[in-house]
Amino acid sequence: MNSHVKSELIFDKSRNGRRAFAQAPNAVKASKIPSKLMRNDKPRLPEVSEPQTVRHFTRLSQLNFSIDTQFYPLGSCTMKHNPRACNALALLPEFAGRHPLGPISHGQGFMSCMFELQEMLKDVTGMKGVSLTPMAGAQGELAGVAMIKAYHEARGDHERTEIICPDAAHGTNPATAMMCGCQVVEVPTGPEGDIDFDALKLAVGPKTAGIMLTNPSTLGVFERRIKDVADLIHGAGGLLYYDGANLNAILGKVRPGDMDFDVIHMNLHKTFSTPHGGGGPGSGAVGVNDRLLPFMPIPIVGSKQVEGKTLYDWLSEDDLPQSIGRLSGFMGNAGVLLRAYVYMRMLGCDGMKRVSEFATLNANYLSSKLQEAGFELAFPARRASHEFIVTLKHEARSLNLTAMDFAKALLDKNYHAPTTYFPLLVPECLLIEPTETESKETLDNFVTAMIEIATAAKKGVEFKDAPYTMPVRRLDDVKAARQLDLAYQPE
Amino acid sequence: MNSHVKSELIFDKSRNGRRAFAQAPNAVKASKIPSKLMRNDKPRLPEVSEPQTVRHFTRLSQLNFSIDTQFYPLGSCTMKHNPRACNALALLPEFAGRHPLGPISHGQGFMSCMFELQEMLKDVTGMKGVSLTPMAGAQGELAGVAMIKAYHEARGDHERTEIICPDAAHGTNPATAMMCGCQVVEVPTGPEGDIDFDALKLAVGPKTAGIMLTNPSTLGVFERRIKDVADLIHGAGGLLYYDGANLNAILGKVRPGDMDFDVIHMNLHKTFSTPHGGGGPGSGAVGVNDRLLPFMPIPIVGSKQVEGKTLYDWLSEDDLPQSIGRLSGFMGNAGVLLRAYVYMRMLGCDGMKRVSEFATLNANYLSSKLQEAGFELAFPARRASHEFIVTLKHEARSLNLTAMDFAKALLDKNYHAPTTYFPLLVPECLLIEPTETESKETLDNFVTAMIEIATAAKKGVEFKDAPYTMPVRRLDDVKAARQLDLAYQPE
Amino acid sequence: MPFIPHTEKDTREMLQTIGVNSIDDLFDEIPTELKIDQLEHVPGALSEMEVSRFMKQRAKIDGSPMCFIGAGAYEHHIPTAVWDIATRGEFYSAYTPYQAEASQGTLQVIYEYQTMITQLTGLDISNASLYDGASALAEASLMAVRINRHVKSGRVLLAPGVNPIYEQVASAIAGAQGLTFERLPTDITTGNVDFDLLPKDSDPVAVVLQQPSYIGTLDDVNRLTDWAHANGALMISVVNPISLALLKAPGHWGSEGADVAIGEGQPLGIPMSSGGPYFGFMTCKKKYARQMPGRIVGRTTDLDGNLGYALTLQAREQHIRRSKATSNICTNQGLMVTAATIYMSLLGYEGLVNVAKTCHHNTALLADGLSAIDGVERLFEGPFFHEVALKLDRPISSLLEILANRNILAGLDITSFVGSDALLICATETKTQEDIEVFITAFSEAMASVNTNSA
Amino acid sequence: MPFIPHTEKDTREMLQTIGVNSIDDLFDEIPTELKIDQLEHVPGALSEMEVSRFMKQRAKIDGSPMCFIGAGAYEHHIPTAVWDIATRGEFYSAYTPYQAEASQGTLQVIYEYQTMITQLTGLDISNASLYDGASALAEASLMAVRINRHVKSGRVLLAPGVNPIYEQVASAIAGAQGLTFERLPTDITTGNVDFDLLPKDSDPVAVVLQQPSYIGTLDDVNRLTDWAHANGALMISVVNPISLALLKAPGHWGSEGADVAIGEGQPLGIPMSSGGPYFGFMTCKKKYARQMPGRIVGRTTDLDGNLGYALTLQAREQHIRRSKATSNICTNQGLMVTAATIYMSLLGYEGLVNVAKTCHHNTALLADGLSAIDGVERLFEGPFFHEVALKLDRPISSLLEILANRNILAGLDITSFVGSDALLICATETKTQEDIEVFITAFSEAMASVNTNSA
Ligand SMILES: Cc1ncc(COP(=O)(O)O)c(C=O)c1O
Ligand SMILES: Cc1ncc(COP(=O)(O)O)c(C=O)c1O
Repeated sequence: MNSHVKSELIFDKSRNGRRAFAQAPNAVKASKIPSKLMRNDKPRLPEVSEPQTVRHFTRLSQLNFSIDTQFYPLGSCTMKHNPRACNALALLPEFAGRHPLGPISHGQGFMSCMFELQEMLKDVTGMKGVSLTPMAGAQGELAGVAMIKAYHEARGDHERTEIICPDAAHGTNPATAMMCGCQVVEVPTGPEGDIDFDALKLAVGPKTAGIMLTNPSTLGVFERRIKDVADLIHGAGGLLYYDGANLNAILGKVRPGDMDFDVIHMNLHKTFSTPHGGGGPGSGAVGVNDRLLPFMPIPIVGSKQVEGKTLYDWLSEDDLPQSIGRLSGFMGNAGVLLRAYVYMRMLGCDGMKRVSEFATLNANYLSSKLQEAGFELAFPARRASHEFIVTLKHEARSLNLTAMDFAKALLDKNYHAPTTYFPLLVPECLLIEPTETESKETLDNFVTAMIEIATAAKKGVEFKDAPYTMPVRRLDDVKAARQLDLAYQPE
Repeated sequence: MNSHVKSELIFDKSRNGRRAFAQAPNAVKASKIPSKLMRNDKPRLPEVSEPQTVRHFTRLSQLNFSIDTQFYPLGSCTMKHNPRACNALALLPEFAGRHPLGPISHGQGFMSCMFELQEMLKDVTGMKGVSLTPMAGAQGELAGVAMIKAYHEARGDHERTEIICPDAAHGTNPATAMMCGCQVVEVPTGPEGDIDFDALKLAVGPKTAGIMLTNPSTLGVFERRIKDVADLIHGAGGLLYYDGANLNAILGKVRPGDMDFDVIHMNLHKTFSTPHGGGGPGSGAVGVNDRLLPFMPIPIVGSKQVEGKTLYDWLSEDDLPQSIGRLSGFMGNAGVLLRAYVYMRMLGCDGMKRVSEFATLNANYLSSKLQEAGFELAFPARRASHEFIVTLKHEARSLNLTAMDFAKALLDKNYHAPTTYFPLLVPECLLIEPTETESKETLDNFVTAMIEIATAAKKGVEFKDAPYTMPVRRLDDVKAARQLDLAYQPE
Repeated sequence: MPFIPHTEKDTREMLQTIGVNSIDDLFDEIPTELKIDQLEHVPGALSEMEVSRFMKQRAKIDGSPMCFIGAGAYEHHIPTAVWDIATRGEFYSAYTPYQAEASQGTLQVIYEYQTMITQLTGLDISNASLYDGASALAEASLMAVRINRHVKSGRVLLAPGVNPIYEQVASAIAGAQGLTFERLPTDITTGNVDFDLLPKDSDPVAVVLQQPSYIGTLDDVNRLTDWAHANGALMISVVNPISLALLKAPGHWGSEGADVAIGEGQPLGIPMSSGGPYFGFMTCKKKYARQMPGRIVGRTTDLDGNLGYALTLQAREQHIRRSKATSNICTNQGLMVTAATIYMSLLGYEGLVNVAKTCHHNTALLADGLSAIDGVERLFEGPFFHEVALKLDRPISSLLEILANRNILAGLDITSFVGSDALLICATETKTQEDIEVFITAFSEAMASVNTNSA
Repeated sequence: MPFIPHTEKDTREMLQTIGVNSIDDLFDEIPTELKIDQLEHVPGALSEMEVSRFMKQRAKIDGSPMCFIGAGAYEHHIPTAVWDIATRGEFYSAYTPYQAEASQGTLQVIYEYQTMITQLTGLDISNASLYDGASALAEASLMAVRINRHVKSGRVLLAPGVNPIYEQVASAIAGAQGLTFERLPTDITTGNVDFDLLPKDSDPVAVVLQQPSYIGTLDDVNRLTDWAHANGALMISVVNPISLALLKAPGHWGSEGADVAIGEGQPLGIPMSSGGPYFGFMTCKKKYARQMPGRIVGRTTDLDGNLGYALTLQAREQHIRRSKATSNICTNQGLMVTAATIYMSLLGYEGLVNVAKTCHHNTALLADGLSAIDGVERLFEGPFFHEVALKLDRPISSLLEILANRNILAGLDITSFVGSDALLICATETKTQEDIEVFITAFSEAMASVNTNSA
């Protein structure tokens, strides 16, 4: 793109009576709907031609950074290569055209994939049951906590309404607990990034429904006392929830089930490389151990033998009367599930392991190089998992170079910024996740860019006004929130 | 793209042993081919991963101007919107996967499209026969001139080896004549853009094999005495060739056959909107009148009735023993033909007419506006066809602003430049073809840009160093030709 | 290593830099007893060629039947350009636009989407999407609770035509916060709300009306909206976006307009693909902006004073507000919204009207044709949009099976919802007159081959 | 007006600016008697939805048979990324890169392509493509005439294994300039050149050898190359790019190497699609650069001294040199080259080797299996790459028809070329062991059901 070219809105291209004529049928006779139910205003949709539309959105796309064009080390987000085949195969006409309520006689192909995906995810997580229906990580969390609650309720344990979350937890964890009608009990992190075990002991009690953890944590380190944590929580009658956003770190190496977690959601759009699409769709499939099997959200694909053949069908309320119910209109983000399925089949069992191995290798290499270059790691004594944290608290103080400035300066170097200001407990932090699909050269070049920025800052260069080379300069977020302009008003 | 980011070569990303493992089968046992026939060097293909490849070529694509992103008024090239459906439908798996030598039992779908395409093209050109096999305009020309020669030869008229071309002709015309073993006789253009009829009379004689014309000519004006030209040539025993590159100007309005042309090639990649693809593929289908029917290049799709059903088959040497023969390995650019077929079906008969109407409207509007703005038209007294010429001879003299400078300055305004320095007879010319798929606003904005450049030049701004905002600055063509660097040498 | 670029040399050098001997050493903080050696139920890797062939075989099993099912997911023509552009790497492989300056493409698309969807629904503001229509009802109900804070009943009243699955989903999601979903009384001749039997003093948090309804009917949106407001409830509309080309926009329902409109965005250029990914849309009156769940994009200016786009009102969201957020939603359905925005641009208002009218016309043709068959009649009186419920005197499952064997998906069996043998059919603009005739013929043959219920 | 953006108001205003009353007035310089009113054989417009459905029906007629035909077009796995990227608008809808600064994407791709194809063929320089393999032989022959200007015979000698279609095309195109194409003698046991019978004093302009040959054989490339050079001829290689992962590169044939190599680029990631668009590649020794036909991209520097790419050596081309150009070619097969470049990058050398070996392996399996059937034997002795000619004692057309009815395209009937009932088969890496077994079984059943020729 040419960053100096102003981006018009599609509405600016609109003219009365213009349209992409090939894309709609010709008008048919007027409808038989009573006029009082009809609309009598004209919604201002853009009236544009097909060439204009293609050009407009093609050019808009060019304004984005993306995995297909830039290194995008956004921590916790697992921005790895999205193989194109996964998309093409999920969109095979029979799959793309399949009505979700079509009979199972016309769905055995799709359903067999879903069944096998369930089986593979069980294996990968060490769980006993998997439901694919949650539509993103957060909805998977909701399913998980709802199951935990249902479990306690089913045992008559009505007082268990507290969910423990480490202070490093992703925002969706406490938000989910709230949505499930629970109270959040926050526990602090110890100096080396593990959970503060003493504080945890104090937090646990008869009201404990469960704990939400991710391991390795959002701090990029493995929770070493995980077994102790599990024993503590289980001992107190609570259950353990695994936030699977970080599964990329341990895929094929360690399984949440083996760590004694009771329930897990997976972000298939992270670990299993379905595209992030500029903000979704995701998929937050959940896995559970025996305890929670009866509570899984429906639908689930079941299989039975009929006349010597495997027949796949939908498990519903009748099969799982204790289910927490349905979370989506049909079957979750089915097409995302297909993409994940294809990806897993392309990786195979050995490929799974390599994911976590090389993701970890890249993170440790990058953290070593950055440390060597003078950047401060938040947990220098620890092994990085698939991600790690750099803190710029010194730079912020001595050079007035905040994490935000650094992030914007990186954009000008053609790198997407790492995650900034998360986890909240580390000051001026950059959470860096290179993923396994990036090459050593890319990491080396990124280190060079980091060093260049730091060096320039030391020489007095200010980055308050960065970025300079993007389609827009630094945006006024405060104004955005104060003077709300959320929809274009066509004059 | 960020124009300041250096473009590496794919070879720079290459590392020994790296590759996109999902894309090839695993190694099998060694071959049984004798070692003296085997290669023993290792060709230096890039050794890169899939993510690197996707990123590399995606980013390269962003360095291009294209119809999908910019106004691209390249005269004579008909850069119009390429509907996406044409591509998708030509690539339906059955079509994309069809082997060209597959039996006609497995080709009736494809062949029926080709047959109907032949029929539609006959109608559109006013011709009696169409062969789809030529793979671009220039090959269509070759087919045409070869047929003209074959016609004369078949009549024992062995001395007719001269092909008349106007000086405004596209370079492919004389080059084609040469390839067909003919001599080129060039005739000049009159002051108003028509052919110099007196000069033409002198050029015509017993050695005249034919004349190659396009009408409207490459000067953007309609050859008004076309009937006289036809009578003159035919009277002298020659035939008329129509270079169909400009068919967009007259589609559905006037037909070359009705103008008494004997043979025509069409650039389906212009008039029928198959994509130019950064330099092809094209398709140069040829149409002929009765005289030349026996000489058409093969294969052609024929149809016959078998048991009450239409059966399509290939016409070959046996059916057309006087054919000039085969011009491609199989059936020309079959997939391009499919795209053109889909486009024609989407336009329909009325849509065809609208193409030339709005292409002409746009060209005349743009030329009026530019003239109003002080630009000099090469043929101000004439109606523009679908394209027209601005000459910058004054600007070149008084402002040292050449057509080349102007073209580069336009790039900085985010417009692709018009065709420059063609036709050769108009000094410092810009041949401007807006096409029918561009909106009035785009044309208005383009006029503004043109005016801005001219105004700046008048104020003393130099454009010798333009462009400034492209991925590279103005390139050294002389060095390119002198110090040949045509392939990367991986040390 | 299909997607991993490391050469052996790279790996060696990197390990050296880190100062370990092997990749396994990098996992040394993990208790050994937890580590596994091998996944046992994940098969070996397939190459892209192998997996392509395999998936094509799987797809073939499902086939491409002619589909007359609607019920929340609709087959529409999707212009090729929509997904050609939406799957461009820059859209497809970008994250949520956290770095606004490097994500103006996605952000502007969402801003345009928000504009279009507010225009369609006649409301002021829109979020950037929710997961789907069903979960959007849960979010809208929770939003109603936040807005209508003085109402403590937790009671959400659903019109008879609200999709039963939406009710289930809303209960599953919002139930934990004490919301209950109750149905308003039905007029059995029209399938719509029985206004004579509306509850008094029910103190509802919100009233929900789906138009067109799950069972294909069109209700008196004005009257129910006014009733809701008169009873202190928020009015939530559930609408089909294509239908809004013809039907009254929620913003104009009743004298004040609905407060929140939600729906399933799938009809706007998203393939049916077995149920997802789709997207839920949500619009509302401006005054409720701060109670909205989900991402919202706003237009603002940059340091040079130029316009630009950024995520805004983030203080509502989980990553800032954590347990006090308006919702836990984080990742939404961004790519689907991109596709829908391109779809709406290519169709425009007039195009959408033509699509909507053709759907209506085709469904009318189909309903008329089927009703002429002995034993088939319309279940409800009154107008419809592009779905109609039919009452049949034969067992529906047998009919459906016979027709499925002929590669026709004849509609959805809604017997359990309406309580008598009933079939919900739909014919969108994708059906030709000939398709409809083929279906009617096949249907009447199927009817003839099955015994009546009484027999 | 499917692709035209003009509103009525636009049109009105534009006509006014021009100063005419109607669009028709713009055609006033065209003699009225020439104008037509209506195209009679072009049907009415179809919407995208209608044409999509229609084309899908047409495609279905052709089906997706299992294909064992090669003979110049080969079924290979094409990575999804290849066409996903090649059809990005910026590649797909750009013109030939006349404005270099605004076309660096296309230009760099071509430079990379030129590099790869020179690496594969072992020659110095490459052009940016020709139309296809067949027409490339015509261009190579004409090029030989220009280079070998002192040879006046116009005689081009073709090895027995040169594709007969290539010969036809070369004759059709280059015949007008006095070139004649003659076959070298054949050794009937190997199908290769009979070196004992090579002509003396034939004064050839060029000698052409195709390796692997049309009939699947591998010839002694070194010996023929040396013979060509000894006889004052230019050596032209016709090669399959996939085979070059294994086979000796033309640049290394004989003691001096071939002078020009051409071939069909289709195997490098281009779908078979009924025969095109494919692309012809051409490489040669550096000293012949100025005789090369077609576009060539060179690397140079810009005003700032940075590297950049531009079309070069344009003085050879028609738009500059007109009737003295090296060829009339203008538009070439750019997009195909873009795809091939991505394909070669994704495969890399090792990947190509694995593809080539698997093709060879599969074809060997197939040939062995078929040869075991009574009445089937290999036509020629000697090594092959991924095609084999079989001699059959039954009428081939009947066999092919029987197998086609079983949705197997069993190979190409080359009876007319070799003069006895012969079938050319090919099994690429796309065939599994099971496919091959299915084919062998079907073939033997077909053999059993047809009478022998003698009967
Ligand atoms: C640690 C963690 N947990 C949960 C989530 C939420 O997942 P989703 O965005 O799919 O709802 C994320 C994603 O950003 C995450 O990083
Ligand atoms: C007038 C004219 N004739 C012939 C041609 C040659 O067509 P092609 O490039 O398809 O060979 C062109 C294309 O540039 C042209 O503009």
